[in-house]
Amino acid sequence: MVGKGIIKGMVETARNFLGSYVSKQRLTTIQYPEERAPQIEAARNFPFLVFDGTDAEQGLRCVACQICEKECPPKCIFIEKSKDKKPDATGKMQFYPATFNIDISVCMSCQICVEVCPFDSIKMDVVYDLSNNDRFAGLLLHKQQLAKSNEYYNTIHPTEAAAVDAHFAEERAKAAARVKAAAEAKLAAEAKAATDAKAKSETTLADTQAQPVGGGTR
Amino acid sequence: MSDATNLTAQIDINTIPALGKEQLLELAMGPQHPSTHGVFRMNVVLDGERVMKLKPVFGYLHRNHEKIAESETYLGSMPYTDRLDYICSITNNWAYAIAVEKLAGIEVPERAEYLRVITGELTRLQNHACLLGFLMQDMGASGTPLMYAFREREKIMDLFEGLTGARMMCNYLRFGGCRVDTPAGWMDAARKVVAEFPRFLDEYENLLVGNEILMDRTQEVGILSKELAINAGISGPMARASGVDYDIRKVDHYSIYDRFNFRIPLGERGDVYDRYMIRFLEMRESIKILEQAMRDIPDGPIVDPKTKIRGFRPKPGEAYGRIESPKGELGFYLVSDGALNPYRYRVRPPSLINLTVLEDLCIGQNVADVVVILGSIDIVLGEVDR
Amino acid sequence: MNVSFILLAIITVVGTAAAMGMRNAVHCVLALTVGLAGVAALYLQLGAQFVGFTQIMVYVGAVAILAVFAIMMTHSPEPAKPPTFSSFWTVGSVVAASVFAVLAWAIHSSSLAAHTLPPQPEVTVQQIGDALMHRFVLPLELMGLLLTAALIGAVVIAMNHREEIK
Amino acid sequence: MNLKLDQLDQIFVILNNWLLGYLPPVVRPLCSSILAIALILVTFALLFAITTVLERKGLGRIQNRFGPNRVGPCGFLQPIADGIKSLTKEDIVPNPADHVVHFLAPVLLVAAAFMAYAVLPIGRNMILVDMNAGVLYFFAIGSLMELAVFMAGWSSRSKYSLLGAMRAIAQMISYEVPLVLASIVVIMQSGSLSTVSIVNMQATYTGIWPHWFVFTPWGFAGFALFMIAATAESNRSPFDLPEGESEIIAGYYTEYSGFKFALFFLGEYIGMFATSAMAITLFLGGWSAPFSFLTWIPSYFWFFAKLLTIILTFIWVRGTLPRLRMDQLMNLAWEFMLPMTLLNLLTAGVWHFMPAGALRWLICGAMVVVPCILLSRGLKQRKKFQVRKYRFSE
Amino acid sequence: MNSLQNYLLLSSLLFSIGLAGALIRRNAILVLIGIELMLNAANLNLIAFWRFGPNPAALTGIMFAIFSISIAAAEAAVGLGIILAAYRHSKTTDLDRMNSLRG
Repeated sequence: MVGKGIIKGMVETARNFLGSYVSKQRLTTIQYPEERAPQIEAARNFPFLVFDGTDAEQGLRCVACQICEKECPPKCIFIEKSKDKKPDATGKMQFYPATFNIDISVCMSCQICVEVCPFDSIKMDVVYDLSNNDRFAGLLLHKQQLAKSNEYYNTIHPTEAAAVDAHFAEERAKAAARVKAAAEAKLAAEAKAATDAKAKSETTLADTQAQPVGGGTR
Repeated sequence: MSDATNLTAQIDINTIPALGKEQLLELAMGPQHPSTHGVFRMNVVLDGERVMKLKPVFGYLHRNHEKIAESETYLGSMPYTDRLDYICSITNNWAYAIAVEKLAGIEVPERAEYLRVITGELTRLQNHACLLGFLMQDMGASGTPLMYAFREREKIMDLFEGLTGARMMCNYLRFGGCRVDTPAGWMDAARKVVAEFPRFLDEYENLLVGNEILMDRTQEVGILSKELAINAGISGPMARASGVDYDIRKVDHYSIYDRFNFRIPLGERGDVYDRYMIRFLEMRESIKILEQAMRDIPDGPIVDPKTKIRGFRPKPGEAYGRIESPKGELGFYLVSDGALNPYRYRVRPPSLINLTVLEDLCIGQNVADVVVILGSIDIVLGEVDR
Repeated sequence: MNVSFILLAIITVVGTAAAMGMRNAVHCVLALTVGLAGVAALYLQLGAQFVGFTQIMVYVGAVAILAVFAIMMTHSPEPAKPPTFSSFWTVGSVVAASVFAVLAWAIHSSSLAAHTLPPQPEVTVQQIGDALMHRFVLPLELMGLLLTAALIGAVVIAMNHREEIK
Repeated sequence: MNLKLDQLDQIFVILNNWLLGYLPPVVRPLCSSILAIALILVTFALLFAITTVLERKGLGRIQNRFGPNRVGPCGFLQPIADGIKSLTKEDIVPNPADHVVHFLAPVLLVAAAFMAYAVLPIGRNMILVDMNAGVLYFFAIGSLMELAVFMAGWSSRSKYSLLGAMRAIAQMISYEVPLVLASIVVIMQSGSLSTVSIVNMQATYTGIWPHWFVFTPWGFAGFALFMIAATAESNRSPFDLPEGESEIIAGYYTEYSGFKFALFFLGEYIGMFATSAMAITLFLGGWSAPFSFLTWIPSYFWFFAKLLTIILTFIWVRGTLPRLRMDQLMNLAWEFMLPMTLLNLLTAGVWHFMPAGALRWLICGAMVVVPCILLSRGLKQRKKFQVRKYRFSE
Repeated sequence: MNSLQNYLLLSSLLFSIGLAGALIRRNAILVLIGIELMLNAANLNLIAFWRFGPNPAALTGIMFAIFSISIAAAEAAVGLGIILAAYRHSKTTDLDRMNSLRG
């Protein structure tokens, strides 16, 4: 009988129509500005720079090694290394990015910069409502816009951030232990060679030994 | 295909064997046309509503993919492959990863293979569901089947987002494995989605499979003969709808497909209806594979620890890696000269090669059939134009 | 003379004159529909409702569309525009004008034509149907035959002979 | 109580008479018509607005989404926003287009669509003109719409418009035949072309059941055929080929924009309402209540309730079915609809001359059902379409 | 008041316009339309005579008009069919160029 298939289809649409009033399964729309889809932890969008502590300028983990700039497939990252050094979160002297721009109109959110970063300083953000009137300047993010705190990182990617923090804590403990050891050694040396005239040169040596600790989070 | 002079759109009307030539109407369908699946143009010569000649014009979405890949690192090309067939990014990754793994001789750990199969088959599900929706949309079903398909695709895309971080551009596979392991609870969520998927298929079947209008529109329309399918190098569901028993999962035994029990549906007539139904049946087979894979997946590492992220230089040589992508045989041909970037990089896009028979399928058909036939070929312009 | 008659007469005459005088054939047909609709309105004014609606249905719905279709199908693609009027258009105009002159003179001189409007007769569709089925049943049957013959004839004449030529 | 309800039923008539009482008798007929025309224009334009929202919301719900729900309460002010949008949009006329005809086409379409309402009885004593040849008038006006469609398609000078217009005219002419033939059964039975007397004939009751023509074998078949033809006449899915957006963009109004486009939209919907209202008048008893104990509800309420039901069915069908192809559409008209309507004429004749009883029902029912099944089976077999079985390779 | 004379004058004017069109137009379709116009003029005459005639209840004029309209429709269908056939043969609808009798 012609029409059976048509009637079956009509019944199916009627079921969906009625179902949309009773079941969330059949009414999947999310009313965007008021309602938002639940944040999925692994979600990624555009990169941002993590800083520790409260001061974005001071705590920035990035040391301007420029690996991400080199590895970025669409070449959307632009970094200018600073001339001077400044102490990072652990107090070590490091280069820092004088300029760090990401053109998110070019970025394709591939996450390769995150994978290659040896300092855990660039991570993927989840902000997606980035519409802008100016498609050139408005979508070129500068260091100030990119820098976001470690706490923020912890809220958007808790698992991943916890692992990074644990890793950092371990590294810092190691560094602290090494510094302590060095200081003890220094103290011992000072005590031992209090009368020694070459004490000054010893101290310099201890400093240089402690040098790799800051960059040793690899 | 790379013949750039081919892009001139004019059709020589004298090549058409018909009387009353002054009554022919040349119609440019596209590039701004609602149902050309992207920016695609068909110059159609019509006699009344009958198609006398058809000339596909493409390249509007050309992005120089292959040349860019030749100046990019091996890993750097991975996210670009996402953008080939943007509906099934993971299978694109997979074909490229297989090519590079062949080139560099990298082994893939067991768990990673399982993850690849799971994500790959999920991709097949979403591709086929979307295709059927789009096909119905082309037939004018005012979006209902398409919205149902998108509703299901949404669930799969949520899974992808949970695993890889992105919904469409997953960039998930790495040479020698996968990028990340499944987060806690992901596998259960995936099992739930797969378990619910047959319900959607039943709904679809009710809605359309027995529908007389659909059968009337698709049966005996756009018939692709078995001989032409083989000669034109057609692959994937389109070839199988014409009765060509050719599925690379069975032919190449790549990855771990040997371990799963699944069948390949084959069509007889090779018309639009067969192409539509083959995809429908393939979804049911994919669900079988997914169920088996999710049952058997072992623990273990997900990536070969020897592979380097930076400074990856395969030894000089060449390799061709191919898989059965949802659209057909997707292959990547790579030549390495030992540098950081491939010396030659070439994609065998199934969409493009399946598209080559478009004119043969359309001639003599109605103009309304052209969009249906085009829809049944299942093209994604990102892959056609590259 | 009342206003509605003058108005309808003007519409009719302008429409038909445009139909015969315009350059573009499709415009001609569109103008013709205006003229014929005017005639239909005149029928209504005269109390012949059924004929008036039949006129609209047949002429606007069928003949005009048919003519338009024929124009589309015989539309030649070459841009060369042939002259609209025949080479002996002066002769034709003179003939038409003289016909009108003779007719007008005849009407004017006829005593019969001076009749004024009698009271509106009540014509229902039922009456028309009765008349068709009783007094005019033979013409009706003949008309049916004619229409059938015309249908078949038109189909046969206009049929595409492409298959034969092949 | 009863008197009051009667007054409610006739409230518009009473209001009209009361208002006209203040005017000199010479202008009364004119003013009465103007008042009624204004009321029809407003009511059906409003119904159009509501229908667009209902359609979008209904389709949305069928497709598991909300549909418009932002403008106004539940999105019901959406048509106002749409209207403002289309009014403020640039009115683009293609340069080679025939400007005058291009302008006149939507005007003619909307005018013709509204003219059809003159003979549709919206309620008891609520009709603009009780014409003797009302049904004929309706179909005569319907043929004006074909001309408007042709004007739109031809004057745009676009290939898509022309293809769409050709499709539309071919479709409308083909389906006018079954449309008229399907309604002739009612005219045969009621012996009148006047819509008022057709409705009056159906507005009587046996027990609680009304004498609607749809409750007879020929009436039901006629109604079904009429509705199929009406769907095609008003270019609704699954017969929306003239504007099949996946094939020929928007058909004959491809080159229209702004308010003219909105006018086409309006004309199309108004035409659809008119044909639906005609179906109601002919088969569903017009403004009469479905049960005798419900006659206290005002007649116009029933009219609009029936109209809305038909509109909702249209929406439902649109949400489900893909569209046919041109040749299939024509085949349906000439190979299925036409023989069925002719057979239905015969059935109505048999019904008329047979004595009332179960036998009449049986014979007339068989006369409708059996050919329908045979015809559809024959067509199906000739086309050889079926649900197929597939083989698998391991 | 309206008199029969006015209607007759109008219909003769219509007839003349149709005649002029049929005589001077080159497009065969428009010639056919001219003929239709002449038929319409006759119809108008019929209706007018019926209305002004002594016995309107006999409906003779209306009947004649109805039959005349049917004939006109049949004529238009066949005429346009012939024009299409002729066009297919000679590739023109220009009557001045359709001047050979050879098939």
